[in-house]
Amino acid sequence: MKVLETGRGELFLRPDPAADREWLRRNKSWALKNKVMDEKEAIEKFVHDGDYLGTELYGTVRCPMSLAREIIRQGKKNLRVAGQGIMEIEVLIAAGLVSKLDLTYLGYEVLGLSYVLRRAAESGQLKIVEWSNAALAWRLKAAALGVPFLPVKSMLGSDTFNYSAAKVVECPFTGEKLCLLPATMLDVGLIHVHRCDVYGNAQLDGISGFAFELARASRRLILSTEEIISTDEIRKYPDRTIIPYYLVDAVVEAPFGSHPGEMYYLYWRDEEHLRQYLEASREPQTTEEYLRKYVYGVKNNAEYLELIGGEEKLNYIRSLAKGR
Amino acid sequence: MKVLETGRGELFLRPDPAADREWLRRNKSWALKNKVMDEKEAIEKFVHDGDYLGTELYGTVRCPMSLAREIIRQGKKNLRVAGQGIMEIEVLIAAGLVSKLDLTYLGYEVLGLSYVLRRAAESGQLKIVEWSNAALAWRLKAAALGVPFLPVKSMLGSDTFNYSAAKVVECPFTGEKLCLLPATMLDVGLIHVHRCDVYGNAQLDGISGFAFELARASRRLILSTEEIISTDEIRKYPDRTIIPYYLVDAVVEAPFGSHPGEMYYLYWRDEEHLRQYLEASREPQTTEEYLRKYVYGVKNNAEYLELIGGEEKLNYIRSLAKGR
Amino acid sequence: MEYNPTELLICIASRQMEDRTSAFIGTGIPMLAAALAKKTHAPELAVVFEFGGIGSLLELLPLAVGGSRTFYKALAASSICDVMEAAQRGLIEYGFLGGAQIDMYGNLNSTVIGDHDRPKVRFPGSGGANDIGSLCWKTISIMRHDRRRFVEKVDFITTPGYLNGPGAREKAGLPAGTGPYRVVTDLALLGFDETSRWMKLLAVNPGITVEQVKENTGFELIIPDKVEENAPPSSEELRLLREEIDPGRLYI
Amino acid sequence: MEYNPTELLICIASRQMEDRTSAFIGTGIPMLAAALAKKTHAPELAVVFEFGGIGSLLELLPLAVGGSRTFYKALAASSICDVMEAAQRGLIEYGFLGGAQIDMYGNLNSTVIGDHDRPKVRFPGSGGANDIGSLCWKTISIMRHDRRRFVEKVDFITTPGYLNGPGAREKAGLPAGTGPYRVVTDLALLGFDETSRWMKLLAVNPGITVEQVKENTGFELIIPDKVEENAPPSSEELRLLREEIDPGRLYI
Repeated sequence: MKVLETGRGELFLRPDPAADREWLRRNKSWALKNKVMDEKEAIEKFVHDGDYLGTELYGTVRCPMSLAREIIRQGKKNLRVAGQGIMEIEVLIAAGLVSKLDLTYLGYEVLGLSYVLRRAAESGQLKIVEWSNAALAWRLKAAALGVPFLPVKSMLGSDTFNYSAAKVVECPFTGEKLCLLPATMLDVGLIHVHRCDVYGNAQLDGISGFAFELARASRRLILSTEEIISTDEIRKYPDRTIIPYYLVDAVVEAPFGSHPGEMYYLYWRDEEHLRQYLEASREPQTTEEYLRKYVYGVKNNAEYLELIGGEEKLNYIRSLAKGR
Repeated sequence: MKVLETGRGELFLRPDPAADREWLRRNKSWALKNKVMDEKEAIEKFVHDGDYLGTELYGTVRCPMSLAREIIRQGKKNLRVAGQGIMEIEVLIAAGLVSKLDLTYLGYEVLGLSYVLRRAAESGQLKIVEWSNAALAWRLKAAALGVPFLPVKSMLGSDTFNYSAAKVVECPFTGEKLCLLPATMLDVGLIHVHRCDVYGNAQLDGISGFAFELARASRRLILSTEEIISTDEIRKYPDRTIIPYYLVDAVVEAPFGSHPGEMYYLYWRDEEHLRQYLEASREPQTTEEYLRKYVYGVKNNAEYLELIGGEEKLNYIRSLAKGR
Repeated sequence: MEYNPTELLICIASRQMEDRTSAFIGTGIPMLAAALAKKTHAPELAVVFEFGGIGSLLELLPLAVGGSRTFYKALAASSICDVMEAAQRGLIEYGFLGGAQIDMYGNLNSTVIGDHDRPKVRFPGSGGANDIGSLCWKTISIMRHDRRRFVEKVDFITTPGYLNGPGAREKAGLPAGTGPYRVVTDLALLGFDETSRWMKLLAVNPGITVEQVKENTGFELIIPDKVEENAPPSSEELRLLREEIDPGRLYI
Repeated sequence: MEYNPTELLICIASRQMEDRTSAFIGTGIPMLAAALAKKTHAPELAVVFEFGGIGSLLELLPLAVGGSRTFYKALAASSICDVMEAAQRGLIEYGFLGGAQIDMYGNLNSTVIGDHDRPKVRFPGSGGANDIGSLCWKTISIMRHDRRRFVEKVDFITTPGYLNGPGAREKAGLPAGTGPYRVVTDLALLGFDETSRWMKLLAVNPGITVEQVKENTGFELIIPDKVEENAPPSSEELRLLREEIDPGRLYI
């Protein structure tokens, strides 16, 4: 099973399950501690300059936007990022906070390309290593398993592999070629959930994306949540707990925290605001103006929600959400 | 990443994801086909002499007993078995149908050892390869991933490894020693679920054990279910579908199908019957008598339920179940 | 009946899928094509979205591959790993792809034009495309047909086609029997020669000549003696698209 | 207050666990010990069962590690992979083990006596024991103390202790810093010397002499100058066990 090929991409974070074990033992707690705090406190405490950061989910869906805005307000610099979220990652890049990106996809699907990514990549300002969507999810899964890599059959033969930090080996059981994906244990993960208790026991509705894996592949984990529920409710439906409390460091109550993205069953994405943002993102100056108004210009999520249209807008996007 | 050690245990089923891909493409269907049939038809169609078979869950919990009894009635021979179920595996061994066993644990926890296993192993009649619980679950997970192995940090340094078919390699990312567990794609998997629709979209309550993995690591999959529900109900809660229909070959309606084991939230285990069985299992002759009465002596699950005490017994074990 | 180029692409793409199979669906044309197939010749086509939506009826048009409509009334709302692992096990028949460039072996570029580290143009990146192109049995690309896009050599192989020819996928370790199946463009329907793995013209779109296809392709295509002409969208196809599938005209 | 040997084992085992940590719990004595710890010095001890039950209050005594009581009013009802992977990531502090044989390095046998393929006695096999002994930080074994069980060399290392001495676990690839922590028996409480990894007597049970422990051990134990005596079960411990934890006397 010797290594046949290695992608030329930089491995931003060398897999090291042994170090992770020691770190998690020292820093994670099984204590039932109330972890509720606001965005400001959570980001101050748990996000640091230079951190390797990851978010969930994808596109404009269930994105931890209120946390991303607070990171920008606090100007956390030099971030390395796992680029499988989309909108919340893009605004961090737009604010000039990201130096290195493990990228899968950054764009708006049918709404088009990301101007922010184009500028950052074409200027050479952003160092990018390539992966596929599944590869990044599997890298988190490897970390969640507590092992240094996972073998897969994707990425092989492509430039996506050549510009990644994966390896090709020969399988000792079958002789076939396998792509080995290095595990990614994030310094900090951000996930927006439907509900959780004060300890961080969290439930999600609908597809779970890669929340399960990312929660288990984060040294520090910040949850933002539409709603805080009682622990009795958690204990009644323990089979609904996707993220258990001992993985969680902070619980931030953030209703409409995914705005302008959508939140399954609760509210639909705010097309009007999203298009306004995308239009602004065409040029550096208008991007800056957008950030000045909607990010730097507000103190917290409540002020932001007021600014984007308050109750009227929130009721409107709520009314567009489909039930089950 | 060269192979440093290989366990001396026989690899009953060589991992071969490429062959599995071809087989699954030819034999699995995405058609929405009504798959409801009784135990007799399901076992006739999908279990064959010599098959490598696996079951879920563990102990006397959510065990597909009605399917196991039908396998005995049909005398499927020479089975190779992944031994992480317990009671349903034990009765197959008791009936002399198992020739090879990938074993993790066979016993009754606080109720004591398995007499059946002792006789089969001590006589040399049963060939046993050793694994840990997690190892067997991870072997199924590797098959569910569609890859030939998973690297783990368990099994290392032990005789459990030495008598397994795992390998030790040096990690190409970290240099550490890793145990590689070969994937197990079963010929046939048996799972007892709380409810599913006629196509096999299945929901489970409580812990999911390794149902997720085993369902995805089975070429053929037979579900027995406490209840058949409408597809509308499935479509209303798609996030509750743990086993989607395209994995499933047969749906067998088997109320109290786990008896004498328990079924979360529905009925408690039948201590009286279980002790009667364990007492019988002490000697070959009494074991044979038990099988004659409770397995060969009944035509189907309905007759079995009548024999073990009918409505009165069923109401009793139902009354002992705890709600949420 | 009049139709626009998008409607034509959707109809031709939709006809490529067999019933009772599965297809990995992206937003946009593939999703409309799948919805149309389900309403015509393939009612039991199972649509799969990469972040976990499986078996939706497509009553509502998804705007994003992770969006709520990908699992509205679906049979399962699972996770990206579950779905990608199903593809890795060989369970997903079709995958839809797009890109900025395609070459004669069906390799696709959706990453960069120019040098990777200082690109002339930066595109979104692989997303699920590399996985779909690696793991699904048959991939169908949907492309605008011109010489900037149909090139001799792609600047970057985001998603593997037949790489540099017959046997190359298998040699690279990709699952045997997988690879590009069809390319659907505004000019033509293309396939790949079984032996040489070169792109081959199968049919031209209504009103398009073989010459036009050749002129707009930056490499030599295999042109068989007999080239079919794709049927235009039927009135029933157009009715379904306009009245049932996309009445809000989000895409068409 | 009178007590039986099981009650004593439970009390001594329970005292080994710190608050605000996690413990992998099997059925029987470990589970009662955890329940007792939660009601005395470790109310926030998180109990974890290997098939997915996490954070149960232990209001009802489980009969099986996969049974419904392992997740009754629990904080999560997950899966074996999730729980074992948490252990592999280093999140589980304590693990409880048992076995037919133990040696001076804490290696455990719960597989066979005699030859593996034609054993004199066949035991159940590893179950989760090998995983727990490999992946948890500190393992606590609970054993009957006699020379048949405390042997020079186990017939089969089902679950790795310190293997053949200092550094051997790490050399085999097992996670650093893990290994046997305590052995709780009907005669004594034992630990392991930091340097030599040999089993060491820490305390004798009430009324037991050091000589008795030595006589019943099939290898040489490290006997420190000062051997403590374990406190007998307190009346409060006994009350909790008998009235609150196991009022139906399923185990005690």
